[in-house]
Order: sequence, then C-alpha cells, then structure tokens
Amino acid sequence: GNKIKVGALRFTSHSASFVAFERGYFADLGLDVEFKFFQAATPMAVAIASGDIDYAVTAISGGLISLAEKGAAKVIGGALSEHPDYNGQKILASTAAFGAGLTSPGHLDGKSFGMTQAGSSFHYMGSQIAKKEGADLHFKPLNKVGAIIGALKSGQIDAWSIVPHIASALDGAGKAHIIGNVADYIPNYQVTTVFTSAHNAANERAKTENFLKAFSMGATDFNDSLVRMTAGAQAADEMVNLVHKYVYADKPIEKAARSIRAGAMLINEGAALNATSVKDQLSWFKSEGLVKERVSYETVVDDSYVKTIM
Amino acid sequence: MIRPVPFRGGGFRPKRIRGVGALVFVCLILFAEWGTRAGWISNLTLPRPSDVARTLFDLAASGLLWTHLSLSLARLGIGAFLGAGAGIVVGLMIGLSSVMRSGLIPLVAALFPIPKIALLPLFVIWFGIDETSKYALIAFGTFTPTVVSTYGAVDNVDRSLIRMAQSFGISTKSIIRKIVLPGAMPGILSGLRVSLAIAIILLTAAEMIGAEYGVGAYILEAGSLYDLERLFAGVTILSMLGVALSICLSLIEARVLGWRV
Amino acid sequence: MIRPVPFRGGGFRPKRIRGVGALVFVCLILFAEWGTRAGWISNLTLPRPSDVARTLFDLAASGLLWTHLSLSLARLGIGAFLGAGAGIVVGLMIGLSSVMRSGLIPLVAALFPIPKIALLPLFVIWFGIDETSKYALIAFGTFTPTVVSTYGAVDNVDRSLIRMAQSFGISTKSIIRKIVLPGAMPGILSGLRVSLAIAIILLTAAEMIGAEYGVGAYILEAGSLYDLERLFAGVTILSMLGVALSICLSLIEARVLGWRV
Amino acid sequence: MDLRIDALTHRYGETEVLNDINLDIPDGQIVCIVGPSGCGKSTLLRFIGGLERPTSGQVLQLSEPNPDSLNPFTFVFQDFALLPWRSAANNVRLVLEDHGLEKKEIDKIVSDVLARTKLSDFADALPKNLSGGMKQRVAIARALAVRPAVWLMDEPLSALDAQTRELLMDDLIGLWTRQPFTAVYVTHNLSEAVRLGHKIVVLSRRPGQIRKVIDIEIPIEQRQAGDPELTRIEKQLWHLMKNEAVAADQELLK
Amino acid sequence: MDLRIDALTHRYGETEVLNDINLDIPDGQIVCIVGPSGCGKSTLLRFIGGLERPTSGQVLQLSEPNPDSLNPFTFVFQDFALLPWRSAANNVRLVLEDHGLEKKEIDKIVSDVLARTKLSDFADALPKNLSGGMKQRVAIARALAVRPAVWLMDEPLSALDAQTRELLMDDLIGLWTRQPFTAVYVTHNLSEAVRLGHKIVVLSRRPGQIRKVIDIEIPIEQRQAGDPELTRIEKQLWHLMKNEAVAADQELLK
Ligand SMILES: Nc1ncnc2c1ncn2[C@@H]1O[C@H](COP(=O)(O)OP(=O)(O)OP(=O)(O)O)[C@@H](O)[C@H]1O
Ligand SMILES: Nc1ncnc2c1ncn2[C@@H]1O[C@H](COP(=O)(O)OP(=O)(O)OP(=O)(O)O)[C@@H](O)[C@H]1O
Ligand SMILES: [Mg+2]
Ligand SMILES: [Mg+2]
Repeated sequence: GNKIKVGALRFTSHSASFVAFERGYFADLGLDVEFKFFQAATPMAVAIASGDIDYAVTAISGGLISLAEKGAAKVIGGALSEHPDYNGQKILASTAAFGAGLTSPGHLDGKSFGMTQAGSSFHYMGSQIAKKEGADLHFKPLNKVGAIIGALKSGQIDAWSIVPHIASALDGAGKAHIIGNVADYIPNYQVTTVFTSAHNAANERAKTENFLKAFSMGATDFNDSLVRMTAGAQAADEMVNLVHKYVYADKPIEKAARSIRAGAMLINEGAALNATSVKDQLSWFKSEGLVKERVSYETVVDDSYVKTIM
Repeated sequence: MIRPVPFRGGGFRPKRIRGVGALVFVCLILFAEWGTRAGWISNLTLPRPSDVARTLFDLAASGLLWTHLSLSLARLGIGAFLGAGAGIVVGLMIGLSSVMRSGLIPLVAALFPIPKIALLPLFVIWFGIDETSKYALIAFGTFTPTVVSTYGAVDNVDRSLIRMAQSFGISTKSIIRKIVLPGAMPGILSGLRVSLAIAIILLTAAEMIGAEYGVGAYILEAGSLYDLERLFAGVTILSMLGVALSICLSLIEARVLGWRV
Repeated sequence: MIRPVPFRGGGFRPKRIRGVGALVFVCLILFAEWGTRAGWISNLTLPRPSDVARTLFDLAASGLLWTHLSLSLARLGIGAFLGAGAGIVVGLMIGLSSVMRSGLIPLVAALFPIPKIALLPLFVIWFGIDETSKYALIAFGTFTPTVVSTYGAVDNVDRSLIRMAQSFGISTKSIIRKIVLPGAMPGILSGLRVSLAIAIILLTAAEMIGAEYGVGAYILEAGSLYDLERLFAGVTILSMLGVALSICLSLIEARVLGWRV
Repeated sequence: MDLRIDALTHRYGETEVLNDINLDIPDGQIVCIVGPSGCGKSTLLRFIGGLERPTSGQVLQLSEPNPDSLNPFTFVFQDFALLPWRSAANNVRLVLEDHGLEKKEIDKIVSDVLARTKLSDFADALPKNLSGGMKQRVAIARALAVRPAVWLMDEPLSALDAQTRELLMDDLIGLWTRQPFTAVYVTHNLSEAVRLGHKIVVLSRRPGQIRKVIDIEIPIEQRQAGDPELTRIEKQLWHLMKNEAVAADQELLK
Repeated sequence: MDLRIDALTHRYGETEVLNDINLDIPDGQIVCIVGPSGCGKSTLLRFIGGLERPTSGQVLQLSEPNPDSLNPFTFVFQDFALLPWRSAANNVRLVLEDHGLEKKEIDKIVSDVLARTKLSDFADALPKNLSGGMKQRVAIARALAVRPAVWLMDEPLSALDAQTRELLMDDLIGLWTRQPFTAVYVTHNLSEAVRLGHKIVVLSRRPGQIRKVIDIEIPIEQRQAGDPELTRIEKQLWHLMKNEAVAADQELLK
C-alpha cells in the first residue's frame, strides 16, 4: 500500500482519523496509515514541515501560518467547526470572578483571559469575543493548558475559552462557570484544519485526495454517532469505545465515556473548509503583527481539494 | 589545682548518620498526608501521598509503568551516553590543546545557557520526531556540563606525573591513556553526577516531541490535565531514577577510584 | 659525537590564545550566512545570521529589547539571588552538621532531577502567575546545584586551618565566618558559574507562566510562531547574557580570590 | 606550667596508636619527642593541647597557667597553618580578635611580635608572597601574641630547607634564653632534638610506647654543633631508632 | 656519559633564573648542586634532562650513552611521582611498556629491580599503602629498570624523615659502589651533599650563578659522619649559604 504518517493529539477532536483507521477506510483506499502522537500542536506542525509526518489536524496558529509562508505547509481542508446548532467551545469564568459579577461575556471588560501563547486559538477567540463586546481583555500567556486550568481554578485569571468537555468538567466540579458559547461570537469559526506539506499538496494529488476522502468518511461516522446523534444509541456506544482506544486510554471506560461524549464537536462534512473564517483569522494574525504582512490566503491554503464554504 | 587540660577540638567533620535521610522523607510524606486529609492543604496544592502511591501502584499493575520506564531509560541511556561521551572527548581536547581550548571554551560558554526547550521546534526540523530528536536533545543538554567538568578534571591532573612520564620518554598517546585519563577520572565521575541529573531533567523536554510513552510524556499529559496524582507519580519516578543513578555512580567510584587516599 | 641533549618536555599546558575564540564564532556565522544564502541550508533549518542581527537591531531600536531585558534581568537577579543564597546557607549547614548532612543530602539528591517545567501548573497554584512564581522557579532551579557545590566546597576547606583555630580557642562562630566561608569561597564561586547558567536556562521556563515581556517569553512566542529570526535573536541574547555573567564571575574571582597561589 | 601525662592509651577504631604513656613535663623545659613515622607523636601532642580525647588515661595540668596567658596551650604546626587570605599581621590578629581586647592593644601586640620575629617589613604581605622560613616565623609570631604557657610544636622546622632550619633554630634558642618557656617539641630530626631538648623521649613504632627518656645536662645556649657529648647522644638515638624504622616498614606487609 | 653545561642562561618572562652556568659533569661521578631556595636548582636539572629549553646556552652530551640504556637521562623526584592507581610493580612496568620489550623480559626486569630495592614483597601494593621511604624506593626501582646513563635526582630524600633518609642514603651509596653511575644530585641538605658528592656546586641566590665548586677527594664509600674533613667542608658550605638565605628573604621586600 501507500505508507503515510498521520500526526495526532489524543483529543476527541482528532477522532475522524481514528475512525477512518479503525473502520478500514484508509486501508480500502490503499493507504497504509501510521499514527504519530504528539504532546502539543506546535511540534506537530513543525513535523509536517520536516517531512516526519504527512497529514495532521490542528488549529490555525501563527506557527502554522509561518511554516506555510516558508513554503513548508499547506492547509487543504477543514475539520472542527463551531456551529450554532451543535455543541461547541465554551467561555469560562473563574469561580472568584463569577462571584464578583462575571456572569456573562458582557462583563468581560478589564478582565484577564488565559491563553497558551500569543497567536494561539485561545488568543484569537478571546480577541474576537472582546471585539464583539467592546471589552478590554488582558491576555495571560501560560503556555500549558495545565497551567491555565490551575490559574483558573485558583482564580488568578478571570476567563478562558475551551473545548466543551473540559469546560463542563470544570463547571461540573464547581471550579469554574460556563458563561457563554464561542459560537455566538465567532459564527462558523473554522477551529481546526487538515494540513499537509506543500510538497504533498502540490505533487501527491492522488494520495492527498484519498486521505481526505477517508477522513471525511470517518468524520461523517463520528458526526452521525456523537454530534447529530442520528445513528442511534448503539452506534454512539460503539463510537465511544472506538475513540476510547486513543483518548483517555488509561482511564476506565465509564470515566472516559463522559469526556468523550461531552467533547464531541462537529467535524465538517467532506472536510469542507470555511474560507471566510480562515481569511478572518489570517487578517487578525496580520493585524496583531504575529505573521508577516505578505502572507496571503493562497500561500496558506490550497483549496483545490475540498469544497469551500463562504 | 590538678585538673585535666580542657578539651577544645572536635566537630567540623560531619558524618552521615544512617536512617536520618529516610526519616526526613517519611516525615515530609506523613505531614503532607495529614495536611491533605485534614484539609488545610487544599487538593489543588498537593495531592495526597497515599493517592500518589496508589496511582503508582496502579500504573505498575497495568504494566504501563514498564512501557514508560523502558522507553525513557533507553532515551536517557543513549542520549546521555552520546552527550557525555562527546563531552568527555571534547573536554579532553580542551584540556590538552591550546587551539581547542581557545576555540571551544567560548563556544561552550555560549551554548551552555541556551534553554533546550526553546529549541524544541528546531530539534524537530533537525532531527525529526522519532527517537533521534530525543537522543539529540538529551545529548545536547548533557554535553556542555560534561565538557566543563572534564576539562576542569584534566586541568587538575598532577602535571608532575606528566613530566615524570616525559622524562621516561613515554609517548604522548600513552601519557594520555595511562596518566591523563585515570588522573582525570575522579573529576569526570563527579561531573557526571550533575550531567546525569540534567539528563533526567531534560527527559521531560525531550518527550515533548512526538512521544506517546515515556515518564516525561506521562508527566506532561498529567500536567496538561492538571491531574496532580499522576503528575506527582511521574515526578516520584524521576526522583527515584536520580537517586538510583547517583547510587550507581557511587558504586562505580568505589570500584574505579579505590586508589584514592 | 658532541650534541645537545634531546628535548622531551613541553606540552600538556594549554594556554588560551587570544582571538581564536572570536574567530570560531566569526567562521560559524559566515558559514551559516553562506549556507542560507546559497540555499543549501533551508530557511526551515536555520535563519540567516544577518536577518537575526537585523531583528536584534530592530528590537533594540524599538526599545522593546530593554523592556524584555530589564524584566528578565530582574527575574534572573531576584530568583538567582534567593536560590543561590538559600543554597549557600543550606550547603554550609550540610557541610558543618552531621544531622543536616544526613537529612538533607538525600532530599537534595531527590529534588535535583525533578524537571522544573513539569511543575509549571503547580507553580501557578503555589506562587500565582505574577512575578513570584518566576522568582520561585528560578530560585528552585538554582538552589539544588548551589547546595551541592557549596557543601563540596566546605568539605574541601583545609581542616588543619580549623584545628589551628580551635587550638587558639577561637569560637565556632568566628571559625565559620573567618575560616570556613573564605576557604569555601573558590568552590562556591565556581559552583555559581554552573548555577547561574542554569538560572538563565530556567528563565525561559519561568516566563512560560503569564509573562508578556521578557527574553524567555519573547523566545517562546517566536518558537510557537516558528519565527526563526526572532527565536535566534532571543537565544543570542541569552548566550550573551551567559557569557557576560561568566566574565563578571571571573572579575569577582580575580578580586576576591587574589590570595590564591 | 607543669604537666603530667597519665597512663594515656589511644586507639583509632581497631588500631592502637599509643600505649600507656606516662610522662612529666616540667615547667620551663623543652621536651623533645622522637620516634618513627606513624608512631603517634602528633596524636600525643593533640592530646596535650586538648584537641582530641584519648581512649583512656589523661593529661593533667599540675599548676595554673599564668593568668596573663591568652591561650595557655599553643601549637606551632609543621605546615604553618596560616590563612592564605590574610596578611601576616592579620594572621596574627586572628587569634587576638576573640579575646575582647581593644583595637589599640591588639595593634600593639601585633607590631610587637612581628618585630620580635623580624617581620615588621612584611606585615602586609600575603602568605603566598613569603618564603617558607618567613611563614613559619609568622606562625611563631602568632603563637607569641597569645603568650602561651606551653608551646606545642609539631615538627615546626621540617617543612623548611636546611639553611632556613638552622636560622630558625637559632631564633628559637634566642627566644628561650631570653625568657624560658615550657615546650613539647615533636621532631624526627635527631640533631634538632639534641640541640633543643632538656629531655628527649623516644617512642617505639606503633603502638607508640615510651622506649627511653634521655636527659641532657648541657645548657641549651651552650650547645654547639660537633660537641662530642651531643654527637654521642645522637648516635645512641640513631641506633635506637634505625631498627624501629626497618621493622615498621616490614609491618606494612601484614 | 660526560656532560657539559655551556653558557646556560634562562629567564621566565622578566625574571632571570639562571645566569651563565658553565659546568662539566664527568662520567661516573656524582655532582651535588646546593643553593638557596628558588635559585634555579630544579630548573637546571630540567635542562639537563631535556624537559625544558634554556633561553640561551645549551647542555651537551660529550659521548654516546651505553646503547643498553633504555632512557639515558632518568629523573628521581622529590615527590616520588608514582601513579597512585598503579601498584608498585605496575609503576615500574609503566616505563618499560613503550619500548617494545616482550612481556617476559619486562617481568624479569621488574622483579629484578624490585628485589634490588628490597620491595619484592610489596610488588602489588598501591602507593597509598606504602611508607614514604618505600615509595621513594619504588621510584628508584623504576629508574633502575631503564638502566640510566645519567641519574638526575631532585632532592630525592627531602620528603622523608631523618631515619628513612639515612637508610636510603646508605642504599644509594651501596648502588653506586657496586656499579658507579653518573648523577646530578640536587639537595639543600649540606650533610647529604658532603656524603654523596664528588663535586659540590654552590649556586648563588636568584639569578643562580655558580658561586663555588668544591671537589671532595675522599672516596664515597669511606666517608663517615663526623669525619673532620667533611665537617670542615660542611661548615664552609654553611657559611657560603647562610648569607645568601638571609639576603634572599630580604629581596622579597622589593
Ligand atoms: N583521625 C585519625 N583516624 C584514624 N587513624 C589516625 C588518625 N590520625 C592518625 N591516625 C593514625 O594513627 C597513627 C599515628 O599518627 P600520628 O600522626 O600521630 O603519627 P606521627 O608519629 O605524628 O607520624 P609522622 O612522623 O608521620 O608525623 C598513624 O598510623 C595514623 O595513620
Ligand atoms: N614554569 C615556571 N614559570 C615561571 N617561573 C618559574 C617556573 N618554574 C620555576 N620558576 C621560578 O624560577 C625560580 C627557580 O625555580 P626552581 O624550582 O628551579 O628553584 P629551586 O632552586 O629548585 O628551589 P627549591 O629549593 O625551592 O626547590 C623560582 O623563583 C621559581 O619561582
Ligand atoms: Mg606527625
Ligand atoms: Mg627545586
């Protein structure tokens, strides 16, 4: 077969690839997939550039755009999306800030907002929310998700936005409060994208098309079972079991199931790409001075593979 | 009137008393257990030691501990071997040659303070995401301290022994092998204590790059989920690894350096 | 028949030759410049040195360099001062008291190999996300190596000087102040070389916690944006900081240790 | 001050170092102790000076020292034991600082003892800039500064070269003749012993036992190199010790 | 082997250490060099042994060494210079390993020289387990092993105590009487010099110049402690050097 390496984080949001692998969609299209797991998104993006992996899914970050600008990486499709009808990322307030009146995003003015790094998706979400609310936010770079959770729990930052299962776990444990949905502020936000090396995008057309095809089939299965819930309870259970092989594997299934279900967000059908959202994000990165002015949409995206949503 | 002369000596020769070290650990752990149970140490601040122990035990029972540990030990072993090996060679060269000394000491001084985690993205490009990059990161981190301690050790080799050897017409190669190396050995071994501790520290940084398993990856994952029990379980493993390595070095020293007075 | 005796000596006393160090740097930089310009070093692997220089220059011109540097120096200064200070005190205690030695050496050996970055989430809880946690992280990282080098230095203080002082009935306090401390000073200062290099390395880890400005934060941001020019500009600053600190220590040594033979 | 060593025995772990030493040290006399290397001479001196405690037996002082004395039992060591980071004057000052003396008084004592050891010009020199003989003179000045009741000297001259040794021996004899002091003088140099000692104690090899005590009647200030009586005593000592030295080496085999 | 030191002058940086030394070292004789500390005795010996190069002048060998000799110029150092990690036998073996000898031959030489220095029983002992005198005997065994044409001895006995010194001096005299060798013997001990030297060279203080050369006619094996002629020469040397020593100390002031 055609050997390819796929980079992944052990997150529910990466399930489309896991499903495609487990259900043999990759194999059916002659792709011999090997997963490479990472602890963080940045090294995964760099690994595409170095040719260590062929395809991966990650948020559009300053690092990814820089690599694209250097002619090393290319976005070829969309994955996770915010959709007003479905479960999406949440805005959180720390217990202390909530008690002091931060009960809705409208009260964010003058508050501090957690993020990993300047140019991360947290940074983007925070600024968009702040823009809509006309609020002035102080961003705190804490580099590690664990550090942000710690800071939020102990009330050292006031707010944060994060994927639903972490949000609901924190909210459920009374360590923080959900005060809004990201989807309300950034409609149709293209959260993650499928990307590959510029070389693959340009010269390995057949392989890339096959990858995207299998990936979309996995996405459809996932959406039907856990997001749209159209496939019935048994299919949902099967899906949870499948995902559990990759995510929270060292936790018992009962504990893991809750997180997996809560973390299920819509993955674009056919890996369609929301071009408007990508352009919005790109111009935001430029306006913040995080990426070079000369970077264009075409440098970053090769939209010849999938349908684009406007 | 007749009395013994007053005693004024003693002291200033601390000896290790067996058991006190273990006692300190036991006390600290009991204290933490008490605090976390009584509630005046919040569960955000510190996990319960008993929970950490249970986590460790579960990890061992599931067999995952050995997966993590064997992978990490391999990385540590190969990385530290390469780094310390190259460090000893370069340290010897600096200790023996003026040109090397002049050219490399400033370079090493400039490389030493570079934070390895800052270079993570570059390590991916330079060495890929497989084991090579992990070896390289650990090797790079152990290299500079080993160089510094090795050339220090070579500088301290008794020059009168070298002059003696020259006066007997012994070749430079033999002098290096038979006098410089054994003479520098005590310094090199004590330098390795620090280098190997640094190698353990860097294990976590190395396993940030594309590592599924490994003690460092385990700690990182626990950290990103703010799972304190697992975080401390991982840290405990690293600590014990450090103590074990230090004991190994002591045994090697006792064997190799028996000639010391 | 009459001939001079053959010469067999010399060597094994490397001296630093002025200029060679600078030459090595210049060559490396020119090599990198050539490679990146000619294209056989890809722009993913290494930035062009001239671009790095321009970035540094722009940074200085914009005034941001001083913001970054002053914040980082303050963190470094306070953190290293606390860590090294506590380390020297604890090292002295270990060097002077059997109980301390027995209780603390294993503790220090267990603390040494703990990776500071693994504890980042905890530092947030323990010390907050403001300057305190940065000081604490740097202090924690410099503490253990300083302890180790300090008690090593105290152990090496010539015991015959202490016996002399006792034989003159000099009080223990005076002995520590007038003999142990100055006698351990050479070892403490050379230990500080390593500790301070480690402090610089930890600056980056410390500035992972809620730092907007600072050389470490600058490097981290550059790394996550894969902006190699800025990454190398930051690394260059840290390297120069390391070299500058090492020169400072040499000056202090020349001043304080003039009595050495 | 009169001292008595009373049934003193000492062991380090398993090895017995000194065995049943009984000795009187009369006031105003120099007692020389000679013996093969490792026989416990230095150890014995440390017991007399109170720096160590013997396994059994004791060292008794039979009279009170002159109240004028700041440090009744004062050592002069073979390796000088000067603080390398203090100048000659400050090395002397070190031993006066803990006695609550006024600064003025300290300065007076320091300049006085440096003058007596002909070191006034070197008051501010660091030890590294002094010759071996001068270093030992600083050590002697330091001892003089505390007005000892008993001098305990552990091979004070053996780190010096032959000429310097002779010069310093003359200095010591000069100091003693001007004002006799009590001293225990450990040496392995027999000609030093016969030049300086009122009493010469010969120790056997380890475990050190008193093998012989020789009294020399000739007043110290009248002794001359080449004096037939002294030569005779030196020869006698030499024969006593030669066999001990050979036997001690052989014992290493065991 | 006859040697000639020819107009040798040396400076370390600014300081002149040796000034215009001219000296003949005849075959089969022991030449003793005495002089105040720091006058350049050790430096001169390093020039003769080819371990350092003088600023000007040279050391000439006037005849070829016995081809039998593995290392014509062989040092015996004051501090023994034994490798602490090698046993006595292996310390001797060290200097034979680089000469392409067969293992059997090496073993034969090693056991022969250890026997001649009465060390056979200590062949496997590490230096730390040997007494000072035995360590120096290992060093002498090591020198014997390479069959030197010229022995260069730098205060070989001054790290030892007086008794051991006497014993080793007897050993050296024994070695020389059985088979006379050429030697340059640096010492600061005048009685050693008059016991061992055919010729005694007195150097002035730094910069070292030859102040006097004294020949002693009495055959070495017949010299006795207390011999009036030797005592006379020793006194003469002593007077020559006393003033140098005092003057050298004073010069430190500058
Ligand atoms: N602190 C100690 N612990 C164990 N053994 C010791 C200690 N101090 C001395 N010894 C041993 O006790 C013996 C006597 O030592 P000491 O230093 O008193 O001998 P010495 O007669 O002064 O010898 P030298 O002439 O070499 O100075 C030696 O064998 C020595 O190894
Ligand atoms: N490598 C060197 N560099 C600079 N100066 C040196 C060096 N070696 C020796 N000297 C100086 O040269 C002088 C002569 O030294 P040398 O060791 O030859 O004296 P010496 O006569 O052997 O003295 P001693 O009796 O103390 O052994 C001394 O003043 C010494 O400080
Ligand atoms: Mg002694
Ligand atoms: Mg010399």
